[in-house]
Amino acid sequence: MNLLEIKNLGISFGGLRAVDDFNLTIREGQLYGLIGPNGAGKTTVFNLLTGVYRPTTGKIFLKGQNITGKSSIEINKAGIARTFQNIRLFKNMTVLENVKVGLHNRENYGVISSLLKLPGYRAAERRIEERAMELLQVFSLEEDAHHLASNLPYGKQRKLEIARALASAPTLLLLDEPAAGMNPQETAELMEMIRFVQKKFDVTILLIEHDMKLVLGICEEITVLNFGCLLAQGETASVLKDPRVIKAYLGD
Amino acid sequence: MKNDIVKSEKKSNITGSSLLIRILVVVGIYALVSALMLTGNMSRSWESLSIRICFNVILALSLNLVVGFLGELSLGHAGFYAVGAYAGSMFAVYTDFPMFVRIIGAVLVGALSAGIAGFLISSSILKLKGDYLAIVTLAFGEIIRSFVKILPGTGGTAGLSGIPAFPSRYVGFTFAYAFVILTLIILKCFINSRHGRAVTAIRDNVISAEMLGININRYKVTVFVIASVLAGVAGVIFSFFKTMIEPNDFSYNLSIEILVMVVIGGMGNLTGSIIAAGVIVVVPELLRALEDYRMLMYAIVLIAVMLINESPKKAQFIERYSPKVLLKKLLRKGEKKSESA
Amino acid sequence: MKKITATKLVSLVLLAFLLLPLFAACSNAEDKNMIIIGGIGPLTGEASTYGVSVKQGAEIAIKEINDAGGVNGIKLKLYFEDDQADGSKAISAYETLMDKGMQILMGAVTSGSSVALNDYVKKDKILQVTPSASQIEAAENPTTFRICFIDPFQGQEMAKYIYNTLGYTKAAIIFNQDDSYSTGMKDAFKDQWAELEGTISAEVSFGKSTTDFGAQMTQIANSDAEFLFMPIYAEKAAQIVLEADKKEVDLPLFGGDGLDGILTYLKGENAKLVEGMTYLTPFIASDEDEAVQSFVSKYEAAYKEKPDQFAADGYDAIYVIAAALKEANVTQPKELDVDALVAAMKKIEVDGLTGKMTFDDDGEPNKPAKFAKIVDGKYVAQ
Amino acid sequence: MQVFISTLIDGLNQGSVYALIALGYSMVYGIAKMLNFAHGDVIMVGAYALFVSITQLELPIPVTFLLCVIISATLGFVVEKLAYKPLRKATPIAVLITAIGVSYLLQNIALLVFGSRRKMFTPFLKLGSLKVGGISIPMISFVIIGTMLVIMIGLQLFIKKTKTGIAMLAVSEDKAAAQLMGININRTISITFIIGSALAGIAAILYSAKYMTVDPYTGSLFGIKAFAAAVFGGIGSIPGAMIGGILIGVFEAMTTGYLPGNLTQASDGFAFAILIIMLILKPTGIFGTKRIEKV
Repeated sequence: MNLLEIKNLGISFGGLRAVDDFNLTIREGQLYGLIGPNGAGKTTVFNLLTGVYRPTTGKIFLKGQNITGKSSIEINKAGIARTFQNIRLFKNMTVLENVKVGLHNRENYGVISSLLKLPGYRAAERRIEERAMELLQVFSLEEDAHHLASNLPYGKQRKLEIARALASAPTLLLLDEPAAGMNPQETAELMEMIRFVQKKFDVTILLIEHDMKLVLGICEEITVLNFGCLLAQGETASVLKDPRVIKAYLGD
Repeated sequence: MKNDIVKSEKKSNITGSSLLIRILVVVGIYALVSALMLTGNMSRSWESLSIRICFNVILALSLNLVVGFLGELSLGHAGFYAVGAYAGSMFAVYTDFPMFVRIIGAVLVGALSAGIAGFLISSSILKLKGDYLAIVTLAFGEIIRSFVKILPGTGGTAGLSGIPAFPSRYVGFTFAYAFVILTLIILKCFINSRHGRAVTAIRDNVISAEMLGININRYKVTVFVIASVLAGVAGVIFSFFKTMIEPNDFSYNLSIEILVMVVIGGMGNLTGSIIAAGVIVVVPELLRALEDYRMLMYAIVLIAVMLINESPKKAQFIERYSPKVLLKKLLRKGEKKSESA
Repeated sequence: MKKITATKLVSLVLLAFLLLPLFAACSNAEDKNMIIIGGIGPLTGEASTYGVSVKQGAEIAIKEINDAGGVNGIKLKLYFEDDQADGSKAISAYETLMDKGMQILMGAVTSGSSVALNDYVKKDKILQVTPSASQIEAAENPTTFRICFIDPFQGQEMAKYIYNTLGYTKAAIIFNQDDSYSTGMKDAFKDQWAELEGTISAEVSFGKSTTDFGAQMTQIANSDAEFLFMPIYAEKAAQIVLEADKKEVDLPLFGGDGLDGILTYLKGENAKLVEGMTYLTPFIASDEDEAVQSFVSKYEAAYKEKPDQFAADGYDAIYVIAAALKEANVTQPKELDVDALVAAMKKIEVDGLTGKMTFDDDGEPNKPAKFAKIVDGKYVAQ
Repeated sequence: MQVFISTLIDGLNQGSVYALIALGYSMVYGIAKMLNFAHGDVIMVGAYALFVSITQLELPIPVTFLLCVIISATLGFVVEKLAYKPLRKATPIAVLITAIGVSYLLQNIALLVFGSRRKMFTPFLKLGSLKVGGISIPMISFVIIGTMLVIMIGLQLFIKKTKTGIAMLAVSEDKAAAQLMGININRTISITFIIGSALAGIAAILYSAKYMTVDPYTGSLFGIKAFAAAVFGGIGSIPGAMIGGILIGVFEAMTTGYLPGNLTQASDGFAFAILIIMLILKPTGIFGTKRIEKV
């Protein structure tokens, strides 16, 4: 079954077509890659998917439901969560709190019940605490639970961002360059983790990446973007051999 | 000001002993002040200061929710304070209920009116940020002060007098202190809930918060409403303390003074706000002996505190000599001794 | 580990300080043989000029009285505390003074502060003489007396004088929206004026942060008003007069006692702009009267500036207090009987700088309202 | 109609002064990214300097002008060095509070030195006024607007053409990057403050010439209006400060002139209400650009 369907998606800033006539279909449970040279519009696609920008043309369907032009909040509730190329953690909150924020909409007690500390509130907070700790354990961050997010080393910050995104129980997880700034050793670990996460949380993953080894290693299918346009699409190994793709990456 | 966004690491699971300590501190302060008051051992200026400190603490705490936790610069807190003070004291002045009912009614009416004002203002300025939000809130405060002069029943520029006073200083202090504690409990509960985390998340990174499904606008309004309700309560206490209120009591200078309390106490630090509010109310009174040089000294102290707050040497100094660290060292020594013994 | 902010550090240092005044103050040894008078008024902040004047005027009176041997041999001591014209700070100032052993209150200088003190004075039942709080509510207490005129009185008197004596019927008014002295006088003037069936051609206001009076003067210049009523203080009035000149507004000017001293702000040619200005005042610094001249010269010697009506009010307030102490036959500095003092207040007649005054049962002064007019750059009593 | 035009011109007159002050605010904000709340108080000190040198030292007028500008600029320099420089890495709000402290400090020094009573200047710049069809416009307003235009153009040229100016621009864009390019941040910000405070000195001269008065609270009173003007125009934008100042002056004149009956008591409030409505419609001020955060 198709989880995500993007049809003729396009956006222009001023006169510039940043993304044009973009089509993509992802099936449930896939690990899908989105690649392309710098400035090809990959992050813009993510921004369109998560409601940061409104598309000028085209439609986006998640599980058959039209989410085009919806706000980020609604899109998150519909089941999409993401990480960012330039890490965006809540720096002055602890690691644990970061994940708890991700769990925001999973418990729904109101302001009044928090002020009066009603029994429902206590039970909900306990569940939040437990789930958050579980998530941290998955990413082996439990030792750092009470440290400030900004004090974590770079690699752990990336992990935390993924944990936080997963906390909101997405069906589709968007990872924007998860391996950026990591050494080969860390990247290898990351690959393992992405696979593990996909299984454990039963989540579909779409990721942007420059590290071809990673892409080749874990993505079943990929799409290549160039100058905002779709260049190639299909099974990873064969797409990477496509002369147009090689040309786009290496230049003329 | 990274240092000032204080992290308490055990925020969510207050352990039994620290809760006990808090209760002891709260009760202890109250017991000490009441004992001094009731035995006539407290000087009169301190009796009145103790009430002034209370409503200033409520103001600082509530503004801290907006500035420190939500991260929006509001220069109009005096406006909500004014709405609460006027609405509450008009209720008390123009009704004939028994004293007790009038006081409680005034608090409810004041809080409700300020809350409505907070709701209206915050929901109309959601798009504004930073300095633009600052100037609009400042303008809002001045509008309130200005319109009070032409509204019926407010006493105009001359002010509203004849507001019932607290039966005694002790009653006044008890009343005000109770609301300080209530404010603290409300803020603590809010901040430690999922709503509080959402608000702090908005401060730290709006975009991330939005992507996690947090409704930014709803939380901005919620925070403003809570803060203005509390400011309104402070206004009612103020009007019972002063027994007359006039528009000039609520100028933008007051909003700035409250902001100074929040910043000096540390943004997002509730204990800091309490101490800073106390210090800012008390210091000018302590400096009375300096006569003409009083406000000059106040300005110098203010600048000095800001500079010290930001100085890297401060952090070093505190690391070495803070009472907690010293206590720990002492304990450790004690432990070692007992071990060796 | 929770980090500790500088405030905590500072507060620890301050703690030592705090504990000092926390306990009931022990009064100064020297004060034991003196009668302690407390003064409250703005010494800093935007209204400081009024408080400073009152304080300085009062200090001169205290010195004169003490140099002459005091009241029945008892010397007077004045403690003056700053309230920044803010009611809640006035309460703190009041309590500080009570801690210092205040027996008689001279203040507060501004109306708002004075009204805020009503309840406190009532509870403590002490004699209060306010030099300059002109709002009606400021002298509500049975033990409170005031030296200055009340705002409505001035507004009414001016309206009557202008309508009946001068025969003008069309008024222009400019007032300060942030000052109850100004709005109080304006409201009374308007009520009286309506009763007299005069018309108001223009009514404009300004606020405490106003620096430019162009728009106000445009309205007045384009009205058919026959005169301009300015129930405001001299320093703003001086600026308004300058603006009026630019707009060629050449109307006769009227006002209350706040206009006194306007010539200090209008030097040289500018003095001509207020030629003919008539206002109600109890005090004229250029009065030939010997007492006034002696006060003016002492004041100038001490403070390097000319006294204004606030200084005169402060001076008179002290003399009124002294007269009441004498009338009540006080011989022990620490045994003041407030009922006797209040009774004495109602009996005394004091020939002060601001006129010969007695006090009625409401604590209001009976003293002749003098109309002053500026003629040839000098204040002349009418 | 004539009253309306006169009132409009009154608004322009008043607005030109707000604009002049807002110019300094906005310029410092544009480069150093801080709200210098003490800017108005620097003007106040400049005005006192002018007052002393004219009425007490009786110096020739051009010398007094020069002295006023030099004293203001020096004050700005010293304040920056002592109070703001240690806070370079602090949050804007901490700097704001410190600036408020500096503002209190300057006010209270002036209060101690010059007393609380307002000082009136003897007229030192007699310009008269221009009459057009029964409406008189004071010449000083032309001088103010003219000076402002010169300053605006001068600033633009300075920033675009000189090495220091370009350095300032770089610092305003990105401090870290500017430092990597070998720009001395501290020196550049010092210069910004010197220029900003020299502008305050010029404002002090023109303000004194127009209103012929100064007291310790002069600066803080109109400082808040100038702050509103600078933000309203789009903070950091020099033309914005000018338009913002003039518009606020016009709002005020209109609410003063045209509110009926009792409402005139709240004219200040109505002027601020217009400001709020305009900002709700245009959330980044007139010339402010929306900074889009890159995701």
